Amino acid sequence: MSLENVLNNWSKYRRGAEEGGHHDYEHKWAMMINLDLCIGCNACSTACYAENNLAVVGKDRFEKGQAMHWLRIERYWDQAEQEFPEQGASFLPMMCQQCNSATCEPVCPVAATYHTPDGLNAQVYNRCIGSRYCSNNCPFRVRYFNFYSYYESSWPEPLNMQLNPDLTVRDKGVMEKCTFCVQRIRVAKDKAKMENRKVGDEDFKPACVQSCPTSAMVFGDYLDEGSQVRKLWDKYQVKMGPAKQDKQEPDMRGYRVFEGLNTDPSVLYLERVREKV
Amino acid sequence: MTGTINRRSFIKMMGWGGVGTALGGCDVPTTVTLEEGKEDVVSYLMPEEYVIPGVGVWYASTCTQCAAACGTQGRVREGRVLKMEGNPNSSVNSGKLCVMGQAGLQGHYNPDRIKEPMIRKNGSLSLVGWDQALATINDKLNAADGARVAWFTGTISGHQKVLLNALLESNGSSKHYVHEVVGNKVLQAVSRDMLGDAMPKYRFDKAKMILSFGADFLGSWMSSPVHFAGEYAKFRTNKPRGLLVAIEPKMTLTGGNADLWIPARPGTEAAIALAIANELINAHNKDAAILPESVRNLIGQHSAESVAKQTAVAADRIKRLAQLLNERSPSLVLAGAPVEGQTNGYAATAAIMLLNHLLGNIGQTIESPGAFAFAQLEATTGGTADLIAFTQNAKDKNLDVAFFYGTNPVYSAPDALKFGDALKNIGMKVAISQFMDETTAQADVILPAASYLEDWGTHVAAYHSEQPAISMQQPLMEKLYETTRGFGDVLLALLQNKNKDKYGQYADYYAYLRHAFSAMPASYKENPASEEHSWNAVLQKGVIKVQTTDESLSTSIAEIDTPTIPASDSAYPLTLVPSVRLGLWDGRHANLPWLQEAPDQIAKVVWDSWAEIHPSTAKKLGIEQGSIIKVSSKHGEVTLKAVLLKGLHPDVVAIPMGQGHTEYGRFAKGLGVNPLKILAPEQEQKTGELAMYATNVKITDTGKKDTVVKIGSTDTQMGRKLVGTVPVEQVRRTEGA
Amino acid sequence: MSIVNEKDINEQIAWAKINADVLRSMANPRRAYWISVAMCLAMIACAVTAEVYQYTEGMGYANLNNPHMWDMYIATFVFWIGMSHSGTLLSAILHIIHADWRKPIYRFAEAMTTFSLMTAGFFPIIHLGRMWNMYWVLPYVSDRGHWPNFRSPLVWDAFAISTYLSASMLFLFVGMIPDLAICRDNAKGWQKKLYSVLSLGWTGTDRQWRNFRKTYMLMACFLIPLAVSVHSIVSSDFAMSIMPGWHVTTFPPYFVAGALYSGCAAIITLFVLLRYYFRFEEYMTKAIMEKTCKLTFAIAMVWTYLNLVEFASVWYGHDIYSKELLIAKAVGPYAWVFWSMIFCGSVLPFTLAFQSLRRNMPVMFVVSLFLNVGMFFERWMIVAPTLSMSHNPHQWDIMWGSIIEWAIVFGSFGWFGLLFLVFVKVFPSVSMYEVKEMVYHRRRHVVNDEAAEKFHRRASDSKTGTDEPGLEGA
Amino acid sequence: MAVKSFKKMKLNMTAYINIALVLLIGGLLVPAWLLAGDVKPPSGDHNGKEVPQPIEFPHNIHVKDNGINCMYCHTYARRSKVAGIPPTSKCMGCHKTIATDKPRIQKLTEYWEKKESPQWKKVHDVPDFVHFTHEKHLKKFVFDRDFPVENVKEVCAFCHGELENMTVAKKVKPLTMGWCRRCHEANGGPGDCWKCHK
Amino acid sequence: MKRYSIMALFGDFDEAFEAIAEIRHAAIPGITTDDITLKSPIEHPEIEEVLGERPVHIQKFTLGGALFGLIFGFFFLASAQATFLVQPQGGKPVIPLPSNFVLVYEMLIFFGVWITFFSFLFLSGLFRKPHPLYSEKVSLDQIGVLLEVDEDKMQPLKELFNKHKAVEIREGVIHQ
Repeated sequence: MSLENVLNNWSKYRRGAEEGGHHDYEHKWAMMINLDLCIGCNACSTACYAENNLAVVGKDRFEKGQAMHWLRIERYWDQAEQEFPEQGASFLPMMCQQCNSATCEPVCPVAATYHTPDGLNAQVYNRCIGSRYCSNNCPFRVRYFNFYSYYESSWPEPLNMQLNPDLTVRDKGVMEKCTFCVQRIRVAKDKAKMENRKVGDEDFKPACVQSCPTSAMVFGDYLDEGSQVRKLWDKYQVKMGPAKQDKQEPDMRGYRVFEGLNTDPSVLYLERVREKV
Repeated sequence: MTGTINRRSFIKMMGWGGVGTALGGCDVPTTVTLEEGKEDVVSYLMPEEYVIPGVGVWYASTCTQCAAACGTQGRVREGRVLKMEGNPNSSVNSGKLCVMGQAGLQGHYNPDRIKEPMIRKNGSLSLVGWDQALATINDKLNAADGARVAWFTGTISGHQKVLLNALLESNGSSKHYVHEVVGNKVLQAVSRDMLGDAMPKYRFDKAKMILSFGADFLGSWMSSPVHFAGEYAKFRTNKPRGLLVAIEPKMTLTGGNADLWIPARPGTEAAIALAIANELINAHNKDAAILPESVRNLIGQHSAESVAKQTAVAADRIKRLAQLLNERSPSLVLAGAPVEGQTNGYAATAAIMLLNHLLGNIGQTIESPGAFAFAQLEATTGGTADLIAFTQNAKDKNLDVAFFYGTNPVYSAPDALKFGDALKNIGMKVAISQFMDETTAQADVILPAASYLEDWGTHVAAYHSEQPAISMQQPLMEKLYETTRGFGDVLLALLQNKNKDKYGQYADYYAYLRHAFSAMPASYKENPASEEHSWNAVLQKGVIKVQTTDESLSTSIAEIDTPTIPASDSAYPLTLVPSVRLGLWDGRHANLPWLQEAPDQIAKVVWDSWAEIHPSTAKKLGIEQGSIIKVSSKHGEVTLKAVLLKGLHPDVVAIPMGQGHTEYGRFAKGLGVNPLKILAPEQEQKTGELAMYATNVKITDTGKKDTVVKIGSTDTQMGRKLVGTVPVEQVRRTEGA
Repeated sequence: MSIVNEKDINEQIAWAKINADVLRSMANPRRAYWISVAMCLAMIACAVTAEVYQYTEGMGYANLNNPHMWDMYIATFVFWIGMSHSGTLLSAILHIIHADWRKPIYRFAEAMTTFSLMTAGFFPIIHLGRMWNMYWVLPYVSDRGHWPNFRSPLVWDAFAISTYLSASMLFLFVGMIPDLAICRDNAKGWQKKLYSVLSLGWTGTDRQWRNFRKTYMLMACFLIPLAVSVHSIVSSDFAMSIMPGWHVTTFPPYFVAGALYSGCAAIITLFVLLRYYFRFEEYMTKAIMEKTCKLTFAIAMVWTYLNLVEFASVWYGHDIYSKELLIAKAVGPYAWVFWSMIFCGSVLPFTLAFQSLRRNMPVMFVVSLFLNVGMFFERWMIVAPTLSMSHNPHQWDIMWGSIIEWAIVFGSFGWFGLLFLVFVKVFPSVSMYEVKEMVYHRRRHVVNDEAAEKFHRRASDSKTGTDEPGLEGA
Repeated sequence: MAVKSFKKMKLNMTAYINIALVLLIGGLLVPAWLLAGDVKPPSGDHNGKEVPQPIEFPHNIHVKDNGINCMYCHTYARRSKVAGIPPTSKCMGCHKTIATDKPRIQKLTEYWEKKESPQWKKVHDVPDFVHFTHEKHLKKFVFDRDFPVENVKEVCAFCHGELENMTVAKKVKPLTMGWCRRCHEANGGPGDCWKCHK
Repeated sequence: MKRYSIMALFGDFDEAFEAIAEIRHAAIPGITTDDITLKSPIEHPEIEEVLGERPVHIQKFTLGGALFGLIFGFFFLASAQATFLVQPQGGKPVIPLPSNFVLVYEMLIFFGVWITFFSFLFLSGLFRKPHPLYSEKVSLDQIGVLLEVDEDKMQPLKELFNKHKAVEIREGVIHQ
């Protein structure tokens, strides 16, 4: 048994990240966010709260920087020097980038965060011992730690009736983060499996993607040539895997945040477009 | 979903560990396996085919978190509704949903809901049964002169409106006041007069350029945020990509997404618009013939240069805007709250809307929605004029009975109106409400309303999207509290008291709706043969698409009296902008934790209210980020934190609405301040709306300081590429945008 | 001049006296002793209270937040680990190179190693969110087919620290066996029983001595690479990450140097204390103090050098994040910590270069304390600023430890103190048999040298003798 | 709270002993692959305790004597993650007429008349952070390998024991992670943590 | 014939040295230095000049232990990593050598040290109950020379010891 296991694992996971560690995966969930369409309205963020049982921490703890928003919208002013931000604000929906060579994975002492055959950064809550190393090693700072037990404070009766039974309510001492709504993926895959087919674009969307009023977010399976997200990645000539992108049209929009750090994120952002008047 | 009996049995269907299933005992050592015989599991009594435990089912319904009437669908599992999403069938929001819609769940499951009817007996509220409560009301109604009975509601539409009108009629009363703080009544008035339709259809998807004078269509404008966000997406993804210019006192969400954002002091917009018109006529020889003489003269008085002096908006910039508008036709010029909220708001709005005529946008990007087939169901949109009128009536002791539903005037009325005192003159105040908000707290009879996720109903969007429709509302789960009732049921009960013979036949509002639906023309039924089938079909779709007879807009431009720029007051040098947060809205959502914790889109502050000040102004006053300041008008003052924000006109101080509740449950109570309280009771001359942007204030520093609770430590990206920005030319080259 | 060639120890000292003095130090504790024990217990009490509160309420009360997932606890952990290294330095390295002046002072240094490790071990556990699951870090056979993630530096820590702890404990114990035999021979009652067990029936036969010598040497040989590896592994907790200011190639040597540095400083502190408390003037002589100080000074310079190397490599490197962080360290909110670290770590040691100061015990005591404060700052400067100002500026944040954290850190010193206090009363804090050896060998040298000295003296006398008249004549 | 924490530590004592054992065995030169790999399958029987149910439902009569298929009552098993307790209406479907004189049935009828459902006690339960679906297991073990559906009880018995010989259900399999895992390894089930942990 | 055990205590190591040297040069027939056990408060490597080479075996055990740590360590880690139910690395090698080097290094030292310690316990003749002639002086400042001899050798030995200024001579009978 174990020997077989060795051989399987070896043949399956031999390939390194630089040659696209994800090639052997069943799926490679990926996202595309068009920052030109993102109006920063928070719909995605709140949808995430509703879907993923995110705790509301309250004013004091928010002040201490202990908020639990998996998907936060970062707002920047581009023109620091001008008196008025005449180009408006820049909004950046920042959630876990599900890096292929994630920096959070190797450092977890108990392998509570690891890479699934779907190419996701899994976070197994009940395995986590709360060393918080993963979060320290995350350049995007998108991992959130349960510093307290929120169940009573955040969901007083009967608010707790809203909790989504498809995923746990994390208790204190556990690290958590965006999972691309893995519970939805799970349901969709089960359904597809029962119908003996592969999961397609239309089967499900993560809560944020579903709710986005301007449809700025696109989600899908990168390995599925036909999927919308794959087409977009190809259109913007960004490949998953290689450290160095070779775009035929270098001016093409489309970049990944902190690409230089070579963590190979699965979220493609399209630059925000502004017209000089 | 057949009949109400099964609905009733929903509660019995709950189970499968109920709520417990969600709590993953992550705290206990994970070596545990659950011990047997600890958890209860309740089997169904009489299951329905479509209900499978462990499998979520989506039911269509309608969102009533604001007046937009977005179609929603809620995920129901084991008899609990868990998640709200947009209903793809609804052309209002086409499957999307905003923050407020998402958070509707927390209103439904809110721990601070009123569970039972209450009656105020010598000062203190006491729980009573429905029968007694209704009896008390009916006695009063029967006794009272119908003309002295008033209904005070928020925007209302659909069969609730029908029933309400019937009720008023049966009372012989015409006193129905519709109050919304966030509304565009002035713009509607202008459109009605100019175009012959209060709410024309704005075709963003056709427009090549949008010039918005404070019209925050991504936020509060026409209170249909999701719809316009979708339109905005079309507008941006057009080829060529649409150009958005926003001229407003405080950067709204729309301004934040504009290509060019120009700060303007409230009240100066009209002048700018006229200057642009002037340019269009003189520099780009647009045909001014369509305009009446006086208007042409008026435009003539506003040359770019002169206006530039008055408004500090550079002349060449005005010229440039005119040029762009000329180039990019068809375009769209919109006016919003800051323009309307002036004493001469009507004129100002008219001056702006007139640009659309000049640019020939009418019929191009501004179309007639057509006549709605069921006029009686159409929405009655609310404004602030009714608030003032009601207050006046109450002051004059013209009211014996007043019903309050879906609005919270005690909170939203400025102190100067003395609304509280006025209320005292009303013999009996009946509040139909889910929560103990400020108004309800003053009521004599309190009827606990069912949440919109527990209730039946029909709604019609005030602003008609491409496909006008009746949006169906159905319960997504069994009532949390058996003793609450839907608004429709209450109306029906009151009606049955008035004329039994007509309304006695309906067991409840649901029955009434079924009847109403069966009365609809056959064309609205999927299968005219089977009533049941078509009804279920409608419920499944969630919307009834309504045919409209298309009409064209008139382009009659009346006189426009000169929009004067308000004189600045040396004692009160700043203008107060009571801004709307997409989230807390006018304060009705302050009790939803998700929305409290969702940062303001621009200032990124949470859980609090604050005053936005431009750094230059703050410098003058020696104010820093987080210093506690006193913002005082002639009619009151509020004390709150200062937040320095560049997206602001220097002569303006912006305070977001929504906080400062004295009641309204644990999450809202005693948090922040309410800017509406210090508004001056100025009225727009023509429409009588409250001039909300015409209040002058001054700032005094208390010397205290506190940390501003917000996300985001830096305002700039520190030269690190988090959000990349590219010029449109580059995109044109690469993507042909 | 006479000072210069002062002896490390007076070789005429009688062996019986050595026994007597050291055994005296173990006997009847004085009032000062009990007071200090009470103080230590009080400090521990603070820590326990704080920890219980944090355990039940949640880590949040340690002022931790999204950017700052680590802070005081880890800094203190590194601090204590570092403290532990000097013992090895003195007992192992100096043993191998036959620097016999180590002999009177290495015992308490080695004890310090063990105890500071025992203190350090607490901190990774305290800082865990769910400490009741901490055993998951260790590789054990489980029904679930689970293993720790062997690629995580934290797991390396677990391995390294347990190895180091057990090894240094053994080393301490083995080195103590002959002394324990002495204790046994001089003890009565229950103590005799205790020491009979501990001394494992040591009777000083030539066979025992032979094996003993070999064992001790072998262990020393193991301990040196171990000590180096342990702290470079601790450094890799940071160096293995991609965070600016952590992802530094020179961290392993830098940490080791820092460790030896703080350790030596601690030795000086305890040196002074023991010398004063137990009247060990004859064994812990100023000459030995001087040597220790010189050693410390040398290490301080190494540490300074590595600091400069790091700064330079960051400054001239292309990693913009690290560079901005470095600037922020020097001028940002943490600047005062940074500069006091530089002062305590690189400027203050120059006091060790002056003989007069070196020989002044109170001064050395104070200086050594400041050196350690500097080293604590160093650890704080490693942990906190990086998290405060890492890649994503949106999440930047400044933080200082909370009262809870300070209480626990404070208590850790109490714990260390308690262990040490118990040690000095139960075990000989000066190695008797080795001091005897030292004395023995030096006496032999003196005997052999006497003839030579006589000769020299005669020569110089004759020289002066011849010169004098000439001078008078002039 | 202190008590709570103490409880936790105590619960882990077994694990500490476990660690000690490992270090010992490791020292005693047991081949490492033996440690890591072939763990013996568990003695499947977990001696669960009798759970008092509102109505002590006799599985044996229904399954063995009357040969009713498991999925006739637990009808959701092949459509959902949960197998489902049969709705009261289903019970009454037969028991309106059958065995109406039996005290249990009368009890049931009372419930039915009160329009209430009995508050059954859960017997087979997994921790809340575990995602287990009946439908997929049935698919794999029954439908995909064309296992005769009428014998489905044999498949159910994998995890639920032979209910045909019990009255009230009793937990006879440990349902621990290791127990699940070994079966997954043996039958090529997914080994991905997130397949089962939510 | 009776056997005695005799121990002479010397105040000075050189005296003891001389005494043993004399015995080594067969001053008394039938007594060789192999019978001698030297007891000293400190270590006297130089005694081997007269006492003769006496081997030490600990280092061999140490080597063994270290090697065991090395090999067992690596195989333990490797097999654990290879048979991990889920491979948590996402495209990186199943058995990552760099980290294993570190861990194996630690385990090498771990086992090395412990084996050394145990071998010391077993090889250096500890855990014996003290010899009847044992004197506390030995742990203080005197050198003891211990032999077991036949009755007839006693007299010459005592003389020899006294010649070398033995501070004290203890003797005891071993019954047979």
